[in-house]
Amino acid sequence: MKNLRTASVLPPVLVGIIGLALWEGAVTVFEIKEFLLPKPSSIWARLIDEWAVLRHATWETGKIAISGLLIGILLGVLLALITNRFKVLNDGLTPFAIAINATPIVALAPIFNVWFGLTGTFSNQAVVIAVVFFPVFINTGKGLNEVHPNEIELMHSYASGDWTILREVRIPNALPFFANSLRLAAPLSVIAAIVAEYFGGPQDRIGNVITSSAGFAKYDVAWAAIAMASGLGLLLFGSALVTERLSMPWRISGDIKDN
Amino acid sequence: MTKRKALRTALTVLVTLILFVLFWEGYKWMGQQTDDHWPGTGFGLPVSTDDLTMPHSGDIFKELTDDIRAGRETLPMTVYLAKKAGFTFLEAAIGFSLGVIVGLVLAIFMLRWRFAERGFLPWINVSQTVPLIALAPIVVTWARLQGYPDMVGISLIATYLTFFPVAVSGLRGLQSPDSSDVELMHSYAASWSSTLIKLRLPAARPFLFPAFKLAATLSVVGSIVGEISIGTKTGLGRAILDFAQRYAVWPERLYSSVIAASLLGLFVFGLVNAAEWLVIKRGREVLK
Amino acid sequence: MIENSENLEEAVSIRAADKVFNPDSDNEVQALLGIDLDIKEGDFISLIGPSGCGKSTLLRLIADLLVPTAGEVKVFGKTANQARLDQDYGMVFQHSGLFDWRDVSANIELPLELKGWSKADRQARSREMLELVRLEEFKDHYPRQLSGGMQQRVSIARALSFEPRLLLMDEPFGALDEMTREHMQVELLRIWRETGTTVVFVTHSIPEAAFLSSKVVVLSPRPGRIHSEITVDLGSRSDQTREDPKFFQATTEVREALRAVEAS
Amino acid sequence: MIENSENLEEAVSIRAADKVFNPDSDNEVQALLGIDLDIKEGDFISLIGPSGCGKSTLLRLIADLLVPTAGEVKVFGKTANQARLDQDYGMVFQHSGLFDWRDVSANIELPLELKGWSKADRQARSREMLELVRLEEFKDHYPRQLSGGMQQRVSIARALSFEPRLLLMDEPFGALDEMTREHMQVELLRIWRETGTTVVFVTHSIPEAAFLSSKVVVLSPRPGRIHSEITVDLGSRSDQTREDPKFFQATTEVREALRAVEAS
Amino acid sequence: GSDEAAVGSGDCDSVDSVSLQLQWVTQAQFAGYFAAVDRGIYNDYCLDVTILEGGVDIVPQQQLASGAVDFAISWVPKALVSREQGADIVNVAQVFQRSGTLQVSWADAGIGSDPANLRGKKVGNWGWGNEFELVAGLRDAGVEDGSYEMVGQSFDMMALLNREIDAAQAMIYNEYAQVLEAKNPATGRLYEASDLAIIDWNDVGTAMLQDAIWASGERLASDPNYEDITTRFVAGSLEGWAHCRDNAGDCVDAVLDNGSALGESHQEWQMNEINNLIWPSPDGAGMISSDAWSQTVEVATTSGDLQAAPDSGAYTNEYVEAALDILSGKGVQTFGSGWQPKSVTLREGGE
Ligand SMILES: Nc1ncnc2c1ncn2[C@@H]1O[C@H](COP(=O)(O)OP(=O)(O)OP(=O)(O)O)[C@@H](O)[C@H]1O
Ligand SMILES: Nc1ncnc2c1ncn2[C@@H]1O[C@H](COP(=O)(O)OP(=O)(O)OP(=O)(O)O)[C@@H](O)[C@H]1O
Ligand SMILES: [Mg+2]
Ligand SMILES: [Mg+2]
Repeated sequence: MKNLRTASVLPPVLVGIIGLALWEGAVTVFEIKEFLLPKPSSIWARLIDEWAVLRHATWETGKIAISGLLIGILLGVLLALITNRFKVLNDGLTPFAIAINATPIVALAPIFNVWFGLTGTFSNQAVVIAVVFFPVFINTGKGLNEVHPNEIELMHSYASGDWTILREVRIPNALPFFANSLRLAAPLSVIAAIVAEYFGGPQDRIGNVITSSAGFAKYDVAWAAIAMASGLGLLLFGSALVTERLSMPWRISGDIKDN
Repeated sequence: MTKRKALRTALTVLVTLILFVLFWEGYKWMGQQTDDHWPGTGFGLPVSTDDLTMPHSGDIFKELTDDIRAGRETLPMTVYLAKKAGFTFLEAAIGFSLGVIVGLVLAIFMLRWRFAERGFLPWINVSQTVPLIALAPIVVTWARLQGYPDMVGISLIATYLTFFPVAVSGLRGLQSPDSSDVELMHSYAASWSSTLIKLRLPAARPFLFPAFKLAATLSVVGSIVGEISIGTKTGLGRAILDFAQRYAVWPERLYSSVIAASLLGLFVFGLVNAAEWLVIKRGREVLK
Repeated sequence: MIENSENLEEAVSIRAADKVFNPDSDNEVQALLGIDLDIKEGDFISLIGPSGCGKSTLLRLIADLLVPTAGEVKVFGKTANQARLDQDYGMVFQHSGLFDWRDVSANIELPLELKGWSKADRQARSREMLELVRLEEFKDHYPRQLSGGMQQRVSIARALSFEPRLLLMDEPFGALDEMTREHMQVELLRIWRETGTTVVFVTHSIPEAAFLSSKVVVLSPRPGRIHSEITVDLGSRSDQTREDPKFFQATTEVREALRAVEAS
Repeated sequence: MIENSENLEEAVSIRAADKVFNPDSDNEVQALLGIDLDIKEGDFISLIGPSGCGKSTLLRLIADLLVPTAGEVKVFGKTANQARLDQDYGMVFQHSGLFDWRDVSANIELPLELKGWSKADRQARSREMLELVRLEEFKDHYPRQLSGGMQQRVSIARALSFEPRLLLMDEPFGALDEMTREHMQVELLRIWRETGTTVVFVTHSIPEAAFLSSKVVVLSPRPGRIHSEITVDLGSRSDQTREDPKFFQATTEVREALRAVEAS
Repeated sequence: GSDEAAVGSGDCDSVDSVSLQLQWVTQAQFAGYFAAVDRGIYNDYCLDVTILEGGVDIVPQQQLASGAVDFAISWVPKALVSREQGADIVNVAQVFQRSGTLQVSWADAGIGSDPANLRGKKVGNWGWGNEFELVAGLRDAGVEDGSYEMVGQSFDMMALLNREIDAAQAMIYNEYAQVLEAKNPATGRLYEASDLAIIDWNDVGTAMLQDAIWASGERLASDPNYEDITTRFVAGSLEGWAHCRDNAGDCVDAVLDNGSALGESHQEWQMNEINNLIWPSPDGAGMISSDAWSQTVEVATTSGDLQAAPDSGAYTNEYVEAALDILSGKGVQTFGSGWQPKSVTLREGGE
């Protein structure tokens, strides 16, 4: 077990270190200007210098990303449940879900700012929700729908109704699909929150740090902020993985193929 | 049978659309009556219903037929948006093709070396949390120094978004064949590359096509974002940016350009669907 | 309640049952035609026949998972629907159909939970059942951690847990290897003897049908009809029975009936 | 090239072969121990034994899909590796292992394609093979459009397409229903007689082993060893043979060997 | 190149290709350059100019410093911060002599034209370095940090129209006009200038220099040919601006022809206001006044946005002077002393 953990942590760390070293080396050797692509070492230095600002900004953005993520998940699951119950809705709504997904954040953010106001947090949360909702809705819907007919028949043989079947079969069956959508949605929520911040609102957030430093070509600060955002994204991704493991004990203990 | 199903789907979509418009107008009407409060209460509505915040759906559709000056000529909005969408589609197509290639190459690379899989997969995830604002200048500078038009830079941004689902799902697909299938190829003394071509790639198709669908819509999103980020003379992104700036004076235009972007997304989604049918399903229906 | 005039010894009684799938469409299938079948309480009936002849369909009619297009199906003198609502039968499918997300005892307790049994009662019963199928130590395992044979035994335990008077089994041993299968057959006979239930058993295997049943029903396909019924009497069976010439003769008889079906 | 001193009539010869999986780790498995086995050209050998006793492992050693931990495996006097590179054998897996995206003839042509045959040659051969397994009309169908038995026949055609001198089959009929299975057994014997290849056949089914083989090798598990070899002589077999007391006697003999294995 | 006598005459031995990076999309703010291309003015200077529009994430001075373009238009303070980051760029012509940034509020909000009244208010701004003048103005007015709330604005003016913020940042030539093109739901007619109050940083004294032409310092130092091109480019551009001063309608057409989505009356307004930022140019168009320069540097260093005052290489009048010589030789009026703004009527939607 311990072995396994080092085996899964070591390679990415190693690749990360090699990647950063190559980056540092390339910037040095090819004399790439720091105002275009700063060295990891300068980014690190800025990260230390600006820690207080960055930490605060990350926290503010994090709150929006996480709350938006949670609401988006809730909404996605709810809609998946509803469309599963009323199949007609599924045909009607899926194209709209695709259409919303094909609409870039940059188009949604100004509209949401008008709808929900610039000064509160909801317009930015709404952007996160719109982005997160799609993968959750599609995947969970698939999981609720693609149940083995045998399992349904078994429940019928117990004279169970639709609700019991939903609780006993469809929901557990959808869990792995749902978990997969979380993996996608978690990093998406961070990027969505950041991009939404480009379009206004309170200015003590990570997106503003990025834009205001990029506006002067202070890319070392911008990248330090991006590193924080990536960290936040990884954290949420990690939480998604942990939730997945905790909520589905039968998966890890049973899957011999996984090892 | 399938024809009937297609008809039914089209009908439900139409009905949903009508219901949505009715909801929009109904909500607007209610807000106008109650000065943006829930009827009979002091609670404000979440979205105010004035013509600036929520233009009439009819005005939005009417906007599509109205004329707009585009450079030296004046065109109906639909034609104007269609032209822009055509340009964006071109960028998206290049971005999509490159993204598919990059994604597949990465997937194959991770398939070949287990260490690469473990080492790179988390970073591929991290890559998607890096905002374009940090990448766009690098991409544009690089493209310009090579003497390429900015369209190349925009397509590269689209590539950056599209390679991700292809790499992740592609890897899963390439790993999907049963070990007995791999053993079969081994028993024929087939090389690693012929196993890849004759077994793994075809077996990966059911995983790849859903990824392609996602990648296709992402390539549109990426092109639009790239246009806004880098700046082009044309493209839907440019239209959205122009109209977003002028929301206060002409909100219908932003809505109509957003509708155009959504339709383009649906269109490329449909294209991949059709390709999937041609490549995987045609002639292979299980006869019951 | 209206007293039923039929003989109460009849566990299942099917009269002139037809089943048509997708009627009046391009892919209409006449799955069963004019089925008449009586099964007495305590019988062990096997249904055998070529693939697609309607064995599973017939089982599903009895289980009220399908409704006959014509004719009637009675179970313990009631309509099949009433019997399903009363949970008069337990069903075992070809693939064990266990829920991955429930451990072994939770799987066995599922029907009891749905019937609203108390937790203590459920646990007591599942322990009993695990003993019956000899899987006491595996109660906390998840299905994926068990071999195919063990899963099938859990599935049988689940079907038996609420002591149904009728057990419907659709190729329950199809996925097992021959040795495990023969072992399970002996187990099933033991359970059948001990609990006294009626069993309707679908199989593809001639020796299995011959070894287990008091009566083998041979179906012919397209549309599914009952071709013949073969009564078997091997007395109390054990592994030795398989080397008994009487068993050999029974298999030969079933094989010949099947060959006649295939030829027709 | 060094001339090999072994008897060239030996199709497969295994000497003191061991196979350990995951050596020196927590989940080390001694799959095979001290296997000695000689198979003559033209033989039809069945491997039978309880699940997990190492039948598939032994077959994979012959196929050079696994390398023995100790001992040696020779195929037609060469190393197993050389034999694999020379494509001396064809292999059929339990699940037909056909590629969904290739139609029937493209599946059969796969090994020929890999060997670089011309298109015309491949087509000619696949037509021949389809005739052999009696599926001429289905050449343009995709695997999912075929029944399990038909798929298995395609898989056999594929294995035979390049005329290997040795056919390795791992439970090829495991997924079929009994009637189809018996039919396929007769077909396989016909092909075997017509082509004169050597066959090594893994099965779980006692009657199948007895019906097909000139010799049944019984393996015992944990670690896998050869428990006994039973020579069968049923002469030229047909469907009638299954009702022959000599066949019944052979199955009894195999069953007793297996029971002894399970008891130990 | 071309020999001295022929500069600006269109008599070319060869033509140099040059690229110019704008800070934003096509609009009258850049009319001089578009007119110079479309009306063949650059051709007279033996230049083939490609104009690259700006995007949300494009920083013109960075594109210039990395060598992707030959010249860039950028605001002085932003460019100076980039210069501090190592971008070797030089201001070679200060096209806009005045700042066009306003802080706009509703007349009835009582903010008027005094930044001190922003205390306790929600103050909109765009970020991206567009907020320097505002922050300095507030500081000078004694409004301390934290006693007002800074709120980021979208591109549009909706936050002001919805009264979500009390004062919005606006360029006099663009966003300010947008408000005047919108319909007042209360009256059903367009908003009027009297509905609004403005703080003009030129009056407050924290105005900073805006649109200037920047060139690569490294190339100016090492490449005589680039120096020559710079002179010709500055001359051509200034001639373009002089053309727009005298032919505003023609320049609006040029901008619209280049695909601006802004309406005609909006562009007319913008052209007029832009001219007003350029003309009159007391020292001659493009000349960098050391007073205005010092004020810009001082405001930026006091706020801490700039660590230190830039070295003297940050700007030079050398090329403007040469260009002005050429222009006066051609008889182009480069002081605009007679300039009078017109009054432009905005129509609904800016059409
Ligand atoms: N839900 C259904 N819809 C349409 N046709 C069906 C359906 N279920 C079964 N059939 C058809 O009814 C016939 C009988 O099917 P059934 O499953 O009862 O056969 P079976 O004897 O159980 O076969 P097998 O041995 O392969 O399980 C077949 O032709 C089958 O294709
Ligand atoms: N790749 C492997 N890694 C580790 N252990 C293995 C591997 N392959 C097989 N084994 C183990 O080796 C033993 C023999 O396996 P093998 O598959 O040869 O058995 P078998 O006789 O074919 O069984 P079955 O009848 O179930 O197919 C088993 O205990 C199995 O768990
Ligand atoms: Mg069946
Ligand atoms: Mg095996």
